[in-house]
Amino acid sequence: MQKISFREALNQALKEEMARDAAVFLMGEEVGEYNGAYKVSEGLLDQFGPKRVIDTPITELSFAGVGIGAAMNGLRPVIEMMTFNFCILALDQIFNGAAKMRLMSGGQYTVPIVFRGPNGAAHMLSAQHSTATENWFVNVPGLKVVSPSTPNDAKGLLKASIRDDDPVIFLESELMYNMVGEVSDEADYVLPLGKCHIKRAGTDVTIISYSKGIHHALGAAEALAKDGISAEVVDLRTLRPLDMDTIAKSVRKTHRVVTVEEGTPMAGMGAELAYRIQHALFDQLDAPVTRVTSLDVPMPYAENLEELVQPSPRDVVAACNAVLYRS
Amino acid sequence: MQKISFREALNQALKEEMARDAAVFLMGEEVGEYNGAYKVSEGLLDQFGPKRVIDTPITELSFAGVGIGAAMNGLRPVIEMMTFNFCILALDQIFNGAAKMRLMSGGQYTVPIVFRGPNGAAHMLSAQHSTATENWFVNVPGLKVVSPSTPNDAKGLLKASIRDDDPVIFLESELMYNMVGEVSDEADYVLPLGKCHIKRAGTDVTIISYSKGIHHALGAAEALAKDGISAEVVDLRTLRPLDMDTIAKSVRKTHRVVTVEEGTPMAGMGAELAYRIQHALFDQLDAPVTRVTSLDVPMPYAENLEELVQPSPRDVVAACNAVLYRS
Amino acid sequence: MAIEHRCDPKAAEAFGKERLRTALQEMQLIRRFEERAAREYASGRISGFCHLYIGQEAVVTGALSALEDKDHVITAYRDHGHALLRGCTPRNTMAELFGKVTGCVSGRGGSMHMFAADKGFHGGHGIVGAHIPLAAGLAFASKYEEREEVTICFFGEGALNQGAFYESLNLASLWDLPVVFIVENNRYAMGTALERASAVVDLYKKADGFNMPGEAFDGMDVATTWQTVQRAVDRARETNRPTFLEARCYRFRGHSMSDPAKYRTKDELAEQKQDDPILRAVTTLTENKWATADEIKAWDKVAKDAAIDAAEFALESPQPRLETVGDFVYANPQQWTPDGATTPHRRD
Amino acid sequence: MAIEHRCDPKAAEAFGKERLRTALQEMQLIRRFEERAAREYASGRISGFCHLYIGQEAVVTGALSALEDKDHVITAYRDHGHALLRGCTPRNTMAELFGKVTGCVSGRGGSMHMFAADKGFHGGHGIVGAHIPLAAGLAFASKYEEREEVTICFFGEGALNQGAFYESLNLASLWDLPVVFIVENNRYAMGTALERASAVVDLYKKADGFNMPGEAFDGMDVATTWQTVQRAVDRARETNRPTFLEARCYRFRGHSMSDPAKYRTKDELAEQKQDDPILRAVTTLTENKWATADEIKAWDKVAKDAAIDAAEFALESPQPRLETVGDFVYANPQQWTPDGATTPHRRD
Ligand SMILES: Cc1ncc(C[n+]2csc(CCOP(=O)(O)OP(=O)(O)O)c2C)c(N)n1
Ligand SMILES: Cc1ncc(C[n+]2csc(CCOP(=O)(O)OP(=O)(O)O)c2C)c(N)n1
Ligand SMILES: [Mg+2]
Ligand SMILES: [Mg+2]
Repeated sequence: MQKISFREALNQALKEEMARDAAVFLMGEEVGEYNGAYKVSEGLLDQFGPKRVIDTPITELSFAGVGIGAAMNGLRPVIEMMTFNFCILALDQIFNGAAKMRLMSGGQYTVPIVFRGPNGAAHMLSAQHSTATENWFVNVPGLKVVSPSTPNDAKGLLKASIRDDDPVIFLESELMYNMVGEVSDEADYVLPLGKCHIKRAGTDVTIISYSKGIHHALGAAEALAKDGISAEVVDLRTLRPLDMDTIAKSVRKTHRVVTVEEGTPMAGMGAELAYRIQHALFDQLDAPVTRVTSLDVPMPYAENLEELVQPSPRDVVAACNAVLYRS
Repeated sequence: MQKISFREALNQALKEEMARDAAVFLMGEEVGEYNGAYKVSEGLLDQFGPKRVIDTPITELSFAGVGIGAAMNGLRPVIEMMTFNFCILALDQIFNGAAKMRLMSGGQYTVPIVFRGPNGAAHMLSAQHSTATENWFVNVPGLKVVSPSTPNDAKGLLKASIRDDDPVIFLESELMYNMVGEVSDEADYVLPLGKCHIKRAGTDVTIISYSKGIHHALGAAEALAKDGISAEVVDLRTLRPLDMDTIAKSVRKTHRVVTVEEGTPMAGMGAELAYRIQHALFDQLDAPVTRVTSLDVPMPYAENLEELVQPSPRDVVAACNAVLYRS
Repeated sequence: MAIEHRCDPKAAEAFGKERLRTALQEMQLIRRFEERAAREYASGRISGFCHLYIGQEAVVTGALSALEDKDHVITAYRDHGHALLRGCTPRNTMAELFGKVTGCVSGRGGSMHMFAADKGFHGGHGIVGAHIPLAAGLAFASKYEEREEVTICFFGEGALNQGAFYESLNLASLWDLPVVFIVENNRYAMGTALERASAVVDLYKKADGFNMPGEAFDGMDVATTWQTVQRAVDRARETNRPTFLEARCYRFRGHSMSDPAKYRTKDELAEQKQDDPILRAVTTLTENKWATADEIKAWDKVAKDAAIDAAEFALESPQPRLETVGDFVYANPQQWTPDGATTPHRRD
Repeated sequence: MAIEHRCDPKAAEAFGKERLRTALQEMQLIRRFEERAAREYASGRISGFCHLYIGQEAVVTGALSALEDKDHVITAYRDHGHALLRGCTPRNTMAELFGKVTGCVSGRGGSMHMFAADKGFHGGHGIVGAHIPLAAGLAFASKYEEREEVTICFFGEGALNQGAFYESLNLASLWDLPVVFIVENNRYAMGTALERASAVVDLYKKADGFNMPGEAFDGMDVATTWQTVQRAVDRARETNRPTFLEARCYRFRGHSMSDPAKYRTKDELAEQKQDDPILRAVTTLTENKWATADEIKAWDKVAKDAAIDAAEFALESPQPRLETVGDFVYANPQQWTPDGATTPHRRD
């Protein structure tokens, strides 16, 4: 196993897929000569040249559309959003274009395109640069939504996303780019979309999360273990479609669920998980599904408020204690 | 009580608020000389002149922004989205501008602006013109989201929305504009935001909905009554913030909940209601909260598929039977 | 009153007898097809939004004459003409309007979303301006794969108020994309006259701001349209340089079937109808003795018959089967489940 | 090497002694304030994105000299200079950078979101191009209420690739809005040189496409800036007609504190630094005997002291109290509850 950073894992995935398939190209702001605002695309311009690593002007709506049009005409674009905050300008292209093209055309197109980049808060970037955007996308049929929590998953899932024939929203995290982890050495390491991963087995409570939240969950599980509580941590990996089978199996074992997400609460992933779990497994639940989310505010700049707003392992522990009726 | 259409009720609300406050103006595509794509603004140009009833080019992002800038500088704009499908182009202005301006500026602004227009499907308008958009907005702190189900509520809630000092998303329905109903004759009829309304009292099951869905709910309640089942119908009226007190009171009585919404299911209003109810009232529930939504597909054109995709009273009856464990 | 308008003689000469004969037949087909569609709409067999192209036929007919089979075409929701000339048949276009499974997009799109991807016709799009970036993307892929294809992107003058238009012109010019942008300036966007929506009315001048050739032309003249577009297509094919063209035209019907079009005078409409693109082609063909009156009549009959046949076909065709509702959501239909919804999944 | 650059003599003459003296002091304040901010950033007391304005001071200084108190200003995230000259103080600006409750927006916005609404300074916005429509809206309200106020909207040349820019120019021109759009063309958008992002490099020419006057000027010269902007402001005030101005300028630092700026050569930077707007004002003041070297030095000291004082103030100020986290979400703070979230609502 190689030990590499999240950033390098993504970089490897891009390199391997671009080497494998000439139809794959990378487009976005500063992806080329600057080697990426967060250096995910480091070295790609050198290796693949300006035809396949394309610096764009600041014009998210139209370069997203260029990607979709190119995907309709035979290519497999990877579109980097410098951060997903800016993707809001391109939502029409993604919702009304990428997600609906196949249906509207009676199946004449596949739209194999990946939109990727960092999602959610970093550090003190304030309201307009800290949005966790997954809830914009999960409501939209026609899209798939992926959000890895480790370098290994980042590599395997990004490769799978690029090969997938549907539009995929691939959400990374600026704060995690430097995170180092073991990554498979397999020559062609691809993880399936649409499958959860049990990060840690447990029997007393199921903590469901993805991306950054997994690390809060694991931190909480560690703390709870010291207290004799055995938490199972389920990593969604793919938010849409949801792998309810794996989730149900875990809930049948623990009968208690805490969800962890970085977004604001209303009608988010935690709500969806709660709906599905209480609906499918009503008699299995010994406590209400309880979500840990950001507070319901635009992100403030001040460091203490920013920290307060976001979920922490401590919040997850508290929520687990709540569903375990421990005080 | 006057008997007027939903369209006329909205028109009265606009007229009365514009007459009351010179800072209120209406802006949007075809609102003036054409009297509104759906005639909601009929007669307003004649009455108030082109200074206050402003036809815009097809430029949703920027006229939304003009409205927000005007609200920051002392006015109270009402921005008509010809349909809310097109509002997707303006989401950056609404999410990053209107919703965050107050917080980002440390409270220096209020942003009293209403975005209003028809939401959701009409008849055979296919994928790009049939989106129920409420789930885009409810996740966003800083916004309020209102969606009336009757002419009376439309009038009282639109007047309240225009007077509210925060940005309000006001969702109407093309299919309901012709619906006639009794509307208060009060000289200044204003309904409070943030309060549910019990449309029909009942004891066996609570059906929660809003807008068009209320009529499916009432239809279902009628049908269930014939079967001896007493359904309570709760009209949210305001989707954000949610009036959980009224909802909780109803659930404590019936112990069973069905939600009805026009949007696609994932991470939508039904999910949020389910989360909140199971979390706050876990021991009160005798059955899982069950949602009725559109099917998880972009809207197809064909009449039979379009009908299939959308919720119907029959679906609501089925869901009620399910939570009542009747087959 | 005698018909005064004809095709520009030089353009007609260059276009030539055969192409002009074909062009007239194409325009007749579009006209008769849409007249039929209007009747079917009135009788309730077609629903939703339905935007007729009547009056503007010369634009698509002339422009597409400049293309090769391998090229690409994309447009907005006023797309029946574009569909009929680029890979859809009268039958499957009409069936689509009827929402039938035999429609060109299997009843999924309706009037606004016709497609014939394998013939290079990429829709049929409903959000004003939103398909312009897609056009740049189609051209991007053609260039990337060195296929020497050209993309023509049509849109209404209302779309020039959307940012998507400007962003796309910049990218097309900056990156040398082989695309021809054609604004069909029919002077109205729904009820809004051009001058009430745009700070400039000579729209072609906007090309300057993107270092791109821009030109306006008489879009009621099929020969002139062809000639102007051909130059732009050749430029794109030879040099990958994009062009922005303004087709000055007029729609004879309301914005959509539900628009009474009160925003313009009867006189304006009557005057414009003198300039019918079909009459102009007929005049030139007749004057040049390139076609006889009988031939022209016979073609018109063919067009009418095709429209009648299409409507019969559409009427008899079945709706999509309910159980196919999830078929085109994902590439692999197995990946679609209604599981999020607990709406009972009704079936046939 | 002797300093070769000075203000344009005619512009300086028109600007006059008093205003140029004030302008230099303003530029010194911005410069010294930001140098201090850079040091505080390096020491970890400031975090997040922090975009310095160093090198561009003449643009905001000259432009704002053309305004009256009742007028309005709005800009992007590179906003320290704009804040300092339009209602924020060194203290509350620095405190904002430190994320303190004494900041100009109570610690909620940071570097990118400075505001002084009561002084007509409307931010401080982070999404490239997105505040341009807001500027049109500010101007719309001024005109609606017949207040004869003018709005100046600043943005970087990167914003010209966003649709929002074009849409706003159209509306401003179509509706006669009293707004002056100033692109601060510092030749780079992050690491992207203008010519790699834009199909035209003479940006002011884009005004033509909207029937609006457009003009480029030397944005390193505070007097020329004032003179050019004053003309536009007068036009807006007198006729409500908007103007699009291109300020040609340069930033001496990286895009933000974390940018090593490898995309430009050292030579280019060194050459540009010869053209420092502060040096140019100093030269003109000295040559015209409008200020003595001692005076200039003393002003500089005042600026430095203000920056030091601001940093001390910021350091000593408290953070916002945790229980105020929901204060500015809704107009009525009572309407905010953390109820959606079950995240325990931690308090001080
Ligand atoms: C973004 C968006 N806004 C509004 C509409 C509603 N709408 C449909 S067509 C139309 C007018 C478009 O006019 P134009 O571009 O001139 O095309 P034409 O109809 O004349 O062919 C409008 C406003 C839409 N479909 N998309
Ligand atoms: C919509 C959007 N896309 C991308 C970014 C990231 N970003 C921040 S500043 C910037 C460069 C802007 O350059 P320019 O407009 O020239 O202004 P300057 O920084 O030179 O003052 C970019 C790409 C953003 N903030 N918003
Ligand atoms: Mg038009
Ligand atoms: Mg710049």
